[in-house]
Amino acid sequence: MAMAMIISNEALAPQIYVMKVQGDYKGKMGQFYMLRSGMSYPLLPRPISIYDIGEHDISFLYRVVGEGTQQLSKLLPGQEIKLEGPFGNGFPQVEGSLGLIGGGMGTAPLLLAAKHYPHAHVYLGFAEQSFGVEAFQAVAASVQVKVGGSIVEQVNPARYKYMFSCGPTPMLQALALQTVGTSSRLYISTERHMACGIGACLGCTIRTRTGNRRVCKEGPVFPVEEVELDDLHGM
Amino acid sequence: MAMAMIISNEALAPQIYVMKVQGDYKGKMGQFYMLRSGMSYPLLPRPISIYDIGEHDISFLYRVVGEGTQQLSKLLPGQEIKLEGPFGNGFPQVEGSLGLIGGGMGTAPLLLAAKHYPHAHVYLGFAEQSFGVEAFQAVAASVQVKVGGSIVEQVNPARYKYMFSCGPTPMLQALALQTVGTSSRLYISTERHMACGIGACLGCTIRTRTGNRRVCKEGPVFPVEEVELDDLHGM
Amino acid sequence: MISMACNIAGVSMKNPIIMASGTYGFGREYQEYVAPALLGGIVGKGLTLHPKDGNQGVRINETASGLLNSVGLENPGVVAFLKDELDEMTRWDTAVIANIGGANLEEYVQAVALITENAQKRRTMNRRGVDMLELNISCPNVKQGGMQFGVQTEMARDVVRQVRNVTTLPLVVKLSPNAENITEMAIMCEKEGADGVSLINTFSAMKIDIRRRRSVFENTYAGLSGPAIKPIALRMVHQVAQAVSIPVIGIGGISSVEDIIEFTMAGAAAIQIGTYNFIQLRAGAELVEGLEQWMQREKVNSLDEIRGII
Amino acid sequence: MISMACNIAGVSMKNPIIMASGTYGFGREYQEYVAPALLGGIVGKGLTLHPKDGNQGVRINETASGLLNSVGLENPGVVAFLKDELDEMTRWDTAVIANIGGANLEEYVQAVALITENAQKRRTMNRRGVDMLELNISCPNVKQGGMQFGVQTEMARDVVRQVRNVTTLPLVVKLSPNAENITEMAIMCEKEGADGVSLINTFSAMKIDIRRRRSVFENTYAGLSGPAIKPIALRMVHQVAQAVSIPVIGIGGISSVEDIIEFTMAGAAAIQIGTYNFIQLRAGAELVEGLEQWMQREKVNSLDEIRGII
Ligand SMILES: Cc1cc2nc3c(=O)[nH]c(=O)nc-3n(C[C@H](O)[C@H](O)[C@H](O)COP(=O)(O)OP(=O)(O)OC[C@H]3O[C@@H](n4cnc5c(N)ncnc54)[C@H](O)[C@@H]3O)c2cc1C
Ligand SMILES: Cc1cc2nc3c(=O)[nH]c(=O)nc-3n(C[C@H](O)[C@H](O)[C@H](O)COP(=O)(O)OP(=O)(O)OC[C@H]3O[C@@H](n4cnc5c(N)ncnc54)[C@H](O)[C@@H]3O)c2cc1C
Ligand SMILES: Cc1cc2nc3c(=O)[nH]c(=O)nc-3n(C[C@H](O)[C@H](O)[C@H](O)COP(=O)(O)O)c2cc1C
Ligand SMILES: Cc1cc2nc3c(=O)[nH]c(=O)nc-3n(C[C@H](O)[C@H](O)[C@H](O)COP(=O)(O)O)c2cc1C
Ligand code: FES
Ligand code: FES
Repeated sequence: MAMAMIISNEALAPQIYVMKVQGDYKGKMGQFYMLRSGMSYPLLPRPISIYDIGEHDISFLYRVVGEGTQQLSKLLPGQEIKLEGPFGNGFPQVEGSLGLIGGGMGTAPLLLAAKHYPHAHVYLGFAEQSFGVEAFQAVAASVQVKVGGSIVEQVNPARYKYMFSCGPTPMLQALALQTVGTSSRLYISTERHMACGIGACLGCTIRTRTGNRRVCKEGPVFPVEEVELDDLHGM
Repeated sequence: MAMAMIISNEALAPQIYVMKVQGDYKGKMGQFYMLRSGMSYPLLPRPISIYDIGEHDISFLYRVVGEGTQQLSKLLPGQEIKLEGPFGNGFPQVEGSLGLIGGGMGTAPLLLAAKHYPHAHVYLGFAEQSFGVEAFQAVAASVQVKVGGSIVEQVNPARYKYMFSCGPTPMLQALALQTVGTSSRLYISTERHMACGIGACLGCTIRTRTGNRRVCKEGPVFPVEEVELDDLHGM
Repeated sequence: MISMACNIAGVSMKNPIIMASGTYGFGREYQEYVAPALLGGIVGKGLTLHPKDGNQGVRINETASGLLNSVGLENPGVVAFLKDELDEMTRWDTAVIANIGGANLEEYVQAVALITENAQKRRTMNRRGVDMLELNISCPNVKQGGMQFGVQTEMARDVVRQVRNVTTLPLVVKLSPNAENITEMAIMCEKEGADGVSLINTFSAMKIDIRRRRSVFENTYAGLSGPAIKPIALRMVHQVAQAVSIPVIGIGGISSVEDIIEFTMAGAAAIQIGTYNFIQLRAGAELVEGLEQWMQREKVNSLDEIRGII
Repeated sequence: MISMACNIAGVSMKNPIIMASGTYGFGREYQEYVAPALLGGIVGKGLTLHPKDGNQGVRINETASGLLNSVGLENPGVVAFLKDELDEMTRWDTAVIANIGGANLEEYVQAVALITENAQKRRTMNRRGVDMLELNISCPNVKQGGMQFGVQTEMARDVVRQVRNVTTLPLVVKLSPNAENITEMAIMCEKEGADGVSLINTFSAMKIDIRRRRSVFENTYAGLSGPAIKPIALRMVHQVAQAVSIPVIGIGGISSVEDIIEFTMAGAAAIQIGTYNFIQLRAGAELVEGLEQWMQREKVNSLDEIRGII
């Protein structure tokens, strides 16, 4: 794996970290990298969305949930990290009104989209504590935040020609339901356990109307009508 | 395992580190602790001799040879380490002239002995680069150092009523041969791969004249005449 | 009210957490770290009729999340065990399980007969003896006996039958993952009157010292244990638990409360902790406490509520 | 002069490093990271006569130094493979190995016949076809077929014999560690005319989601691969290599040059890299380069010098 140096790795909120890595990295909104520390444990790299890209750095926003992300969180500036990417398709190029709806960690891949579409309306929902809101406020025309309860209630799909969303399955399902009958086109970013990250192992497939699709390759972003929503089971 | 905080963890020479850990630790010369980082990999803690004990701290001198020690070397002051001990029997209480002969990492367990017996003559051999010599010079009456070649050649066993030695197998074997026919009593510290460290698994046994003995319990220090020298195979 | 108590093959235990053979000595060394009375039971180091020196050379080697061992049943023999260890063990308030190996059929039978006789004699004197036998037909680290009996069902049948004939003590047979058909093996044990089965012992495995160009272990192969093998052990326990109605004791890489729950859900009546004792000296105490907390948190009053639900 | 070249069952390879079935797709996705021409060979994703959707639900789950997968042989079917993938694969300067599964005997035979016919046809047109077949009788992730054929020797014999009857292509049989007797299985393959055996496929294993109180995998069990199983795989390769004289391809957790040397010393004629491809995207390139360096450093001109020396 390609080695790189960590510039910073700081907690934004309990268990929520932003890691900045040195180097000239490519990537579009909604794409992800596979990250791992230099240790031989855990085995697999972890998929993490691109949070932000600077001229000579790339950032990731992540939550510590298990051993892999815990190990990432313990790395210090100056230490090395291994990463490969960018992988996946990312959010599409669209024109017209756009809503970005993120829940929890699902807000991470939306920042690049917000930068790309400064006219977009941003909706950020958090279960207990918000984080990273300022980054959106710095670039977006409108940012609504809700802590506790459902951010989806504040979204009126009819207002948007397009919506991009990423977050917990119940949120995506609620948003999908709310979109039914409107002409708004909803794109969702999906998650699956991954092994290869490049489309070779078929470990990350999701059922779609047109058969299995690889989240790491054809995804993680899909038009909502393609995905079988009951296959969005949390992992 | 008992958790403790690292006070410092610094390189003395390439791949050679001293780690100082906070706490009131017990231990005698030649005893060891089982150390591990908080990670679940590698599986087993690693046996490391007590290098020094202060009033509220304990130190270990170690060489990075594989993943376990490499992980130890990456820990930073303020981070946690798990350790259990002291284990093993250590060097005996003796009276009379004493030679301490250490080779490479085998110098580590001799520092406490040198502190305990300030009249002892210290012989330190290193393959490529010496380290930790000052610590001995600060406490011992006589310290001879050799880098490259065999330190054993400089030792005249007939001068000492007792000798304590720790180091690579060829060094121990050479010293044992040299001691034959003198009245000097040689104690050597042995090494074995260990699992439990407390005498329960029988993974660390060494053949002695009186049957198997556990290096972690009856050892690591044995009178040389008890040990079958050909069973001192390096691990 | 939460209760961790369980009854395995007629032996009551205060919880289902048992220390595995060969990883806990005869309990003495761990006393200082884990009060024996906390534990469901302790299986002693594997015993043979005659004392054994075990294997030469390297005995322990770490692999990726696993441990290779080639101790080779070093033990003081049954007679010395009964004389030197049993009094101490029976003083503790925990089940005492003797693990028995043998180089041949005759040795198994004699060893078991000795222990049974001893238990009866002690009972007449109102003293506790060995509570349970674990018949080890699955040690991969001895040239003669051990695993050779545990691979083919018909060969194992002889041992189980003859041992059953000479003992009234609760009898658990410890199965090998190297068995040709571990489910068939368990069914055979049940038919032959075993009171339970425990599984798994270590996998026959190998490591080569490429520098010296020889096997790390003098015996060529060694036994693999630890977290690495847990997913396979769990599958085997699940298969066996569905095939027999005697209690199944789950073993293999268990290193957390979550692991214990997994094995219980797969059907284990109790579990054994082996390699994890080396990783965490206070494993027994940690897991007993953790299991109770888990039951409290999850409002599970008895593990019966979740046993075998998969 | 150092040479890594080897000849497996009549197929020349520039080195013994082959990418394992199911972990490398049909090679396309890895092209960008590892030049296919560097590799000894590529085994394609397991094929069946008809296209297969594979299993539902979670397909991948990490364990301690291991990987559980339940992909369930998702594949486009033999016909689509020959049409859509083979041209691309045969353009690369590396051996093309087709891995074949089947739900029943008939499917195996038909799939193999189709590929063989195709290879012959292509040869008449002076075009490369599939170089070698790997018969997968060891997939634990499909309900029908797959591993069920790979557990009992007599059941496997039928498949191997009938497949051998319909193909002149070099035929390697991929063995399961879940076989009752893997050595006996290999001997059978040799007798039935297989040109080699490869081992091991994944171990049948399990993980339970204790929160949801159900198996993580819809198929209940899944296949365990990765460094965790390496010591067992190495032992099996050693046993089999001593029992047969056809080439043995070693598979199971190989993740370093040292591992490759261990398998070679245990008797492997070549090796396959599976899970390690996920750990290190450039595994193939890294290992080929590393192996050459090792040979240089250790003054081993040909791996024949160390093969099977244990
Ligand atoms: C395309 C994509 C983009 C992602 N972007 C982000 C991001 O920007 N920030 C962030 O915090 N998280 C992100 N995730 C989720 C992140 O990958 C998981 O939280 C992480 O893998 C958990 O690893 P762990 O070892 O800490 O947890 P563990 O629970 O110990 O992981 C155990 C296993 O489960 C897998 N796993 C666990 N949770 C998930 C999950 N939700 N998705 C896939 N595999 C999982 C791990 O890969 C590992 O194999 C993304 C996931 C995907 C698929
Ligand atoms: C009683 C005793 C005291 C020791 N004191 C010191 C000390 O003060 N400083 C120091 O640097 N080293 C000391 N060692 C050696 C130290 O334990 C090993 O270097 C260390 O375990 C290597 O672990 P690793 O993971 O870095 O290496 P790896 O080679 O990756 O270890 C692989 C396996 O081999 C075992 N192993 C490797 N080398 C040895 C060895 N020489 N002895 C026992 N097991 C080994 C490890 O425990 C592990 O299980 C001592 C060993 C013993 C037995
Ligand atoms: C060092 C060591 C010694 C062992 N000795 C014995 C033994 O004497 N008898 C026996 O039945 N099992 C023995 N075992 C096997 C364990 O009891 C247990 O079945 C196996 O290690 C799997 O469990 P684990 O993964 O929790 O360690 C031994 C295991 C180890 C690691
Ligand atoms: C995701 C995945 C898919 C696999 N698919 C196949 C397959 O289709 N056919 C096959 O014979 N083996 C398959 N295998 C088994 C591997 O080819 C290999 O035998 C096994 O993983 C052990 O090697 P490893 O430990 O290096 O991964 C698969 C393994 C994995 C991890
Ligand atoms: S992670 Fe391997 S195909 Fe997507
Ligand atoms: S390490 Fe277990 S007895 Fe010494």
